[in-house]
Formats: sequence, C-alpha cells, structure tokens
Amino acid sequence: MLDKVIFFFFAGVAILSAALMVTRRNAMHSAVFLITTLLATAGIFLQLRAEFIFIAQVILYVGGIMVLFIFVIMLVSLDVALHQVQFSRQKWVALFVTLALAAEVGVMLWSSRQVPGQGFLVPNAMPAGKLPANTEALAGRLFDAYLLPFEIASVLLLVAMVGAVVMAKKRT
Amino acid sequence: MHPTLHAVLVFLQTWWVELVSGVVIVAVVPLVAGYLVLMERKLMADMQARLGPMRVGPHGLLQPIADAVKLLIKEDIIPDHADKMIFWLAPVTSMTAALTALGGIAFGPSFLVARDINVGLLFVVGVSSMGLLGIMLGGWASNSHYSIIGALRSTAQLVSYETAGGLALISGLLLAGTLKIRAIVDAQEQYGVWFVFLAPVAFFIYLVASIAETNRAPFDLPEAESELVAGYMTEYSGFRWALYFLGEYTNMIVVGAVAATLFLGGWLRPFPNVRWMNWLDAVPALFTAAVGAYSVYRAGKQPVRVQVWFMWGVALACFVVVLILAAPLVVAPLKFMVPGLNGVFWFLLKITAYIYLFMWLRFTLPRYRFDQLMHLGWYILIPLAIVNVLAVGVAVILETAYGWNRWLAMLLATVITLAVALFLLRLNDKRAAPASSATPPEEPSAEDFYAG
Amino acid sequence: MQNQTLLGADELVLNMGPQHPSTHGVLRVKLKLDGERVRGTECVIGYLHRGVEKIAENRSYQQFAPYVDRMDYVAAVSNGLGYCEAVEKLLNVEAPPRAKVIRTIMTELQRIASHLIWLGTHALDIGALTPLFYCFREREEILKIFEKYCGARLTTHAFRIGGLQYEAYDSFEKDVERFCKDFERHIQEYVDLLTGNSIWIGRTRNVGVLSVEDCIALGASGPVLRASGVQWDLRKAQPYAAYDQYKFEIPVGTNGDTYDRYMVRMEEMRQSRLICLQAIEKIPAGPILGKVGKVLKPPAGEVYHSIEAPKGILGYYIVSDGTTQPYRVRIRPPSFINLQALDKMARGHLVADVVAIIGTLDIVLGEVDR
Amino acid sequence: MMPIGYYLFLSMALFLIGAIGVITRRNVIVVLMSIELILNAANINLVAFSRIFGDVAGQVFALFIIADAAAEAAVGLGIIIAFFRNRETVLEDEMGLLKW
Repeated sequence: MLDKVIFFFFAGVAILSAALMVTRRNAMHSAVFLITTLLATAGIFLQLRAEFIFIAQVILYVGGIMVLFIFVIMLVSLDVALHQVQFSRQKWVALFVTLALAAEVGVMLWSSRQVPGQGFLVPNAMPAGKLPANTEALAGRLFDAYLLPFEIASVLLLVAMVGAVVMAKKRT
Repeated sequence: MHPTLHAVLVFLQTWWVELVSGVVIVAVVPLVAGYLVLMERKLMADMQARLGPMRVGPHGLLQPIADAVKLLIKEDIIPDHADKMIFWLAPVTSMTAALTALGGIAFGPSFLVARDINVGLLFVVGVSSMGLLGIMLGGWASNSHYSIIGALRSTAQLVSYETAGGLALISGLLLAGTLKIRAIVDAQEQYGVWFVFLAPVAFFIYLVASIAETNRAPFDLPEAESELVAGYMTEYSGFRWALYFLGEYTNMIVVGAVAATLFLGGWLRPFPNVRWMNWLDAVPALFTAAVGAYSVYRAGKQPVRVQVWFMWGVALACFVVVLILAAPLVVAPLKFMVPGLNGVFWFLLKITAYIYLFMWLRFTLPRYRFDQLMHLGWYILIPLAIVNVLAVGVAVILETAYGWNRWLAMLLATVITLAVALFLLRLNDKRAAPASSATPPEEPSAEDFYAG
Repeated sequence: MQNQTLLGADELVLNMGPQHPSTHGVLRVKLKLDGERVRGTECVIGYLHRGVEKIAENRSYQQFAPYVDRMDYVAAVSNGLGYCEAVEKLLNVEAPPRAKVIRTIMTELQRIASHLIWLGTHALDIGALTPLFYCFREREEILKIFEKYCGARLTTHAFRIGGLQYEAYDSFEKDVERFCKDFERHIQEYVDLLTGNSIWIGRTRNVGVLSVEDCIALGASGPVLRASGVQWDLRKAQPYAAYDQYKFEIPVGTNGDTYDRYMVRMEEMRQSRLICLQAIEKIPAGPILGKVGKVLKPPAGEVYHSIEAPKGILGYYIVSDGTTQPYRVRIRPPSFINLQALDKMARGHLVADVVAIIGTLDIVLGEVDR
Repeated sequence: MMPIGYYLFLSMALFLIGAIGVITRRNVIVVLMSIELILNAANINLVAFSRIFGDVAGQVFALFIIADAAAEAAVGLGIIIAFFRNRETVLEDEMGLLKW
C-alpha cells in the first residue's frame, strides 16, 4: 500500500515536471523542472531499494550535472531567447516519432502479456527484507565482475573532462 | 475497520519515529540556529572587546526570538524583473536541503533522527550539497549583478571544495569500512581511537573544506560584504532572507555533525574503552550542573525582575537536565540509559566545539581573494586529498593484509601525505606570482567608457 | 545592460556604490569588468559636495574655520591647523611657541586617530572583522582627550587663528602620556593580527602597485607617495608648527603596493606616538594666542600654505582683497588627488582588489567632494 | 515491489517526453537536458529489472549510465559555451555551419 502511494506520487511528479520541462520557454525553468524530475526518479530508486543509485542520482545528477547546466544557463542566458520561437518546425516529425515509439513499447507490453508464464505484471521479486546490503553488493559487483568497464568509465570521464576544458577554454 | 484508516494506522505505527523526528527537526532547528547566531555574536563581541546584544532578555538571551519576529513582519520585497517562481523557490530549496540532510544524522546511539539507511553519510553529504542549487537559483533569479556574481563564485567555490571535502571523507570511510552512521561510530569504538588521530590530514582537509562549503570566513567570498554587498542574498529581505540564513547555520550543524561522526568519535566519550576513565561519564551531569549554578549566581545580579526570573528559569531547566543525566548513573536499573544520554551530550559538545572553531576563525582571519581561494582548493587541497586517500588505502591494506601495526601504518600514511603537502607548498611558492597582478595593466582603451 | 553576459562577449559594467559597504561613504565607482577582472574604473564623485570653497567667500576668516573641519571629518584637527596657519601667514603673525607645541601634539594624535580609522576599515574591507573594534577602542581614548580639551570629539575646531583658544587642561600631559604608553602595546596587537598573516599578505602584496613616476605624475602625496619610496614629508621638508624641534623618522616603502602602504602607516603611527612623547616632555610656558585683532583684515595678497595631513599634503590657497572675507579659497585635498590613482592601480586586478585599493588610498569623501 | 509494468510505463513516458524535447526544442541546452531525461528513463528500467531479478548488475549499469551522462553533459556544455562565445546563440537551427 505504502509502496503504491510512494510510487504513484513520485511517478506523477516525475511525469508532470518532465512535461513542464519540455514546454517551458525559459531554460532556467526547464532546468528546475528537470531537477524535480530527477529527484522524483531518485525517489523511485529508493522505492526500489536501490539506495546507492538513489544517492548517486542525487549527488551526481542533481548536485553535479544540473549544477553544471544551471551554471551554463547563467553564463549564456540571453533574454532575447525568451521572445524567439521556442520550438523548431518539426512538430509533425516529433509527433510521428513519438507515436511510433509509443506504439512499439505498447505492442511490447501488450504482447508480453499474451505469453503465458511470463506475466511480468505480477510481482515476483525478492521481498525487501531479504535483499543484501545494497552498497556492499553493488561494490562487490562493480569491483569484481565489472572492473574493466569501471576503468573504462573512468577513462571516459577523464577524456570528457579534458574535452570540456579544451572546448570551453578561451582562445587567446 | 475501514481499509484506508487501517493503512494509515499501520503507516503511523511503522513510521512514527521518523515522523516525530521530522517535526522535531523542523520545529527545533530554527531555534537552535537562532541561538547559534546569538552565540556567534556574543563570542565575536567578547573577542572584540565589547558586549554584544544585551537588551533583549538577560545578556540578550531572547535576541534570536526578537530577530525572528522582526524578520517575519518585515516587508517582503521582490525586485522588478526578478523571476518570481525561482525567487520564491530558491531559499526554500536551500533550507530544505539543509534540514533534510540533518535527517540522516544520529545524535546518539539511541537518538537516530531518521532510519540508519545504507548510504548514511553519503546521504547527509549529498543532500546538503543540494543547497547549492538554492544559492545559484537565488542569485540568478534576483536579476542583479551582485547576486549573479555571488552565485557564480559560490558555485565555483562549493564545487571545488566539495570535491576536496568528499575525498577527505573517503579517507575516513576507508578506515570505517562502511557508510552507515552507527557502524562508523562503532568502528571507532572498536579501534578504541577517534579517526582524527589515525587520519589527521583528512580531518584537516575536511575542516577547511567544510568552512568553505558553509561559506564562512575566511572563505565567505560569495557573500563578502565589502565586495558584493551580500552576494546571492543581496536582493533578499525578510523571511526569505531568514530562510537562507537558517539554511546556512543548519549547514554548519550538518558539517559539524559529519565531522564529529566520522573523525571525532560521534557520541563516544573521550577514551571510550579505558576503564579507569569511567569517571568521564559523570562529566555531562556535572557540566550542566555548573551551568545551572552559574545561572543562579547571575540571577542575583540581574537588574530587572523579569530577567531574574528568566535566569532562574534557565537554572531550573539545567537542573532538570542534570536530574535526567544523573539518574541513570545513580539508579542501577536505569544504567542502560547512560550511553544514550551521555552520547547526546558528547555529540552536541563536539558539534559545538567544531562550530566554535568556525567562529573563532571568522573573527581572526581576513578574507581570501577569489583566485587565491581557487588556487588553494585546486592546487593544494584536492591533490593533497587524493594523495591522502591513496596513502590511507595503502595503510589499510598494509594493516589488514600484511599485519602491520595499525599506528605504524597510519603514521606512514600521514607522513607521506605531509611530505606531499610540503612539496605542493614549495611548488606553489615557486610560481607564487599572484594571479591577480599577472596580467599587466592594459593601456587605457576605454574612451567610450569614460564618455558616460 | 540586459543583454550583457558574463562570458566576456561584452564587458560588464558594475556600479560599485554610492550605496556600497566598502566605498567609504558615497563614492561611486563604475567598474568595467571582464569576468571578475577590472578593465577600467571611473570614479563618480560629488555626492557629498557642499561647496566649501564657495562658502568661504561669504564668511569672515574666523567664521570659515569650522567649515574646514567638515572636509576630512576623521582628521578635523589637521584641517584646522592647515587653515589657521595659512591665515596666519596671510596676516603675517605667528602663533606663540606654547600654542605651536600643543598644536603639534593635537595634530599628531589626530594623525594616529585617522590612521586607526583607516586601519580598521581597510582590514574590514579585506575581511578581518576584529581590528576595527580594537582601532576604535584606541581612537576613543584620543577622542576623549579632544573632548576634554575643546569639548568636541569629531569636528573639533580646536585651534584659532593666531594660536589657541583654550589652554591645555590640567592633566593634558598625563592623558597623552598614558595614551602613548598603552598605544605601544595596542599597536602590537594589530601587528599580531595582520602583519604576518599569510592571507593578509596575499591580499595586499603586489596589489595596487604604484611606481614613483606614477605617484609623481598623479600628484599623490602622503603615505601613498612614501610607500612608493619617496621620502617626502612636509613635516621635515618645510617644517611648520613645532615639528623642527622633534626627532622622528619618515618611513618609506619599496614596492609601492598595498602592503607597503600598510607598513608605512603603521610606522607613522609609531612615529607620531614618539613625537607626542617628546612634545609633552617640555611644553613651553607662555601665552597661547598671538596678537591678532577681533576683526581680521589681512592685507590684499595671496598665500599658499600646505601641511602634511594624515592623508597627504593638504594645501590652502587663500586670496585676500583686503576685506574681512577671503576673495577666494582653494583647497588642495589629499584624498581627492590620491583617488585619481585608483584607475592606475586597479587595472588588471580583481573586484576584491578594488575594495582593498580603495581602502589603502585612505580617502574621505567629505574631503574629496568638499 | 510494484509490478514491473508500472516502472516500464513510467520509463516509457519519461523517454517519450525526452524524445519530444530533443526533436522539437530549439534551445540546445534544453535539448541536452532532454537527453539527460532519456538516459534517466533508461536507468529506471535497469534498476527496476535489477530489483525484480535480485541482481545488482542492473544497478552497476545504471551507475555507468550516470557517469556517461556526466561526461556527455560536460562535453556538450563545453561545446555550447565555445559556440556561444563565437556566435552568441544557443539555438539549434542557427548552429548549422560546420565552421566559424
């Protein structure tokens, strides 16, 4: 019951603010609504008993990436942008793509329901109490089976950092 | 029973501790923050050869309440062209983040505010870092140059020093081997030593970084009064301003609590495992009794009857607390309460000492310049913190895998880190040409500028 | 203004003041910024303009004396000394020796008080909160002496043309001596707080460097000039009052940066203290007011007299047409001229340094605007 | 634990909203933000399945995605800043030139 309330609360907030994010004219407002969406998603993670992903989402997404976004918006905020057309003329393309994607997922959902025995609308997960301690389990997996991807990810971040610095540096 | 009602009751039954502590945080912390301000003003006055607030209540003891009332009834000004929604949202964000972070902190072995979640310490640090959003948004929404420069400075400063502070925390966490608040303190009890002695460099880095994170002097550039008026808070007044202020002081409590938990042994008393130091258990009661006695002594010297009564009230409160603290020591069946009650006392004492250090530094030191601040953060603290993480990691491995003496291993780690620190300082001295004067003053190219 | 960004595509113009915590009154500085780096400054002054020089033309010589106190209101005694001596020069009279010595003591106390205000506010600008209160504690002692002497603390109008109006009160020497004794200890407190502090050094070293050539070209004087290395002090160069009787050093700096100016002023306070101590040892007896009539009617002519005020050279140029009122009075205020160095000093620095530089110039807007 | 379909539906909704944003918005910063939203939608799926199967591997990949999002944001915003400095615009369709 509580699970349900929490899920629907966070899911509602996430979808609502995601919609607002895409439609707001002001980039700063979009950023604020994206932050709300991300926090709501973090709530979903917590409801899924994934504490580490929850806090990683809060620290990295909200405390890191979104701060970067807001920083850039503050730097480049042009009031002119507020009075320009905010949508490009691809409305029909967008509608088509979205509908196609929605149809795909819908078909997937619907067809998987048909398969007997699969029935993934039925909860069959481990009860929350029996889950191993999340951080420890995650760390064990990350530094054991996925050590190489982990290192690759760190190299990726390094490359991204260097790239960002090179890009944003003032050419004098 | 109606199913919904039943669900609500079940909910209350499972979550009442969290709900109550949430209410307590929201209700009590603003008061505590107000009295922190009073404490700061009194200490500042003492160090500056003056008296500080004296008018409201005996020795200004009611000043925070008067201030709060004043702020509440002040006109709420929103500047023209300010983004109203974000202007409204920003201070709330700042304060909410700070208060929520407080939810992850345990004030004693049996006074955990919220659940002891799996990512405890990370939760506190992560959520409190969200206060930065409030600062940025507020600075942007105010539509003022001072605000936006303050917000930009604040962002740059907080991002850099959070990195250093986070790395310093990792050094401590390597020793604890867990993120859970209670397990961290238990680990220190097991080791029989506070982590500050095992990893002093990490503590020092965290100290400096936490001063910067809370925007306190000498790192208070985002709100440097003499340069940016009040930084991101310039356009705020009244209650919104109070929310920012509240967030800032709550943040001080949060970083103090994190430092106390990870480095200063949490709610453990000094020498937690030494039997003959058990008399330290009586210190909380005696200390409170001394405060009460002093209040009685001062009560006779108050000029106004209301103030006399007030001092008596303070004394009475102290004595009640003494009774609560002393009862478990004397009455055998209540013995189990000793660690809990004393734990809270020690924990609060440690936080207070940490905050006192903040204040002391504020009254003593001039302010860094922005480039010097960034230089200190990126060229000294962050490399040092990285080296410290490596050194502590190696020391832990030496201890666990190779059976070294713990102290020897930690000493080695500290020495390595300090050597690197010396090297870094040397390196920085060499190219110490202050960045500020690095660019030669350009030729006057500003005729149009002088035109108007 | 709306479309400016912080990315350096345009330069940002930031108005500092006139309502700003660190512009020492109502100075308004327009800063042209690239990020936080200053590309140019423009001082907008005049918010405190009262037309002091014009007022002089409608007042008799004695009546104008209190007005000069209101120019550099933190060093009123020095202003008064300059004016009184200028008029005395015009009248061709001289103050009696006793008056001269008491004037010297008062002026040196005022120099200490003025430097104390500078130190407190300068340190506050750089973020050190505490020195301000220590400085005001000591300044209070000086103001108490002033109050006992002439009844006023700030705008004292302590001297009269031709000498003094008031005799030194009974315990004057004792008060000054006690102050000087305590002050030695107190000045050590400031030194402990600031001189060796690495943040303070970082904030002041190489900030706002002014070369000797620049100083002379801009006409800077006082500690600003001396910190650049020019040993020019009117108390030695063209002795007035009783300065020729005392031994004192003129501190000079080498780099001409903010730290040197700080050191120079600190040393000047010590030297002023020594002058006071020497002077109270032997205050000659005698009259305190020279022979001047009730109505001053100086002969037609003009005179320029300048003294070393705490902030620099304070000059009075008075033209008399033989009537009881000056025909024209022109005042050379040290703050106004030193302020012209701001642009030179601030270029290439950061906003925070501008604050430090305004502080180190030690300007008083009452004097800049007159 | 809720039935997995709810999570999939939430994820799909966020993904579609993000896709709409990417396709229709002109402001590049908002486009980047929409991409973050899409990545986040993927994360919900990963974590939900990880919970269903009781295997933290899904969360490991969610972490990788967050790292990837950080890298992408850093580089993307770096490009935007560089572009803005030269062209003073953050609008997508004005960025058509391959050189400046």
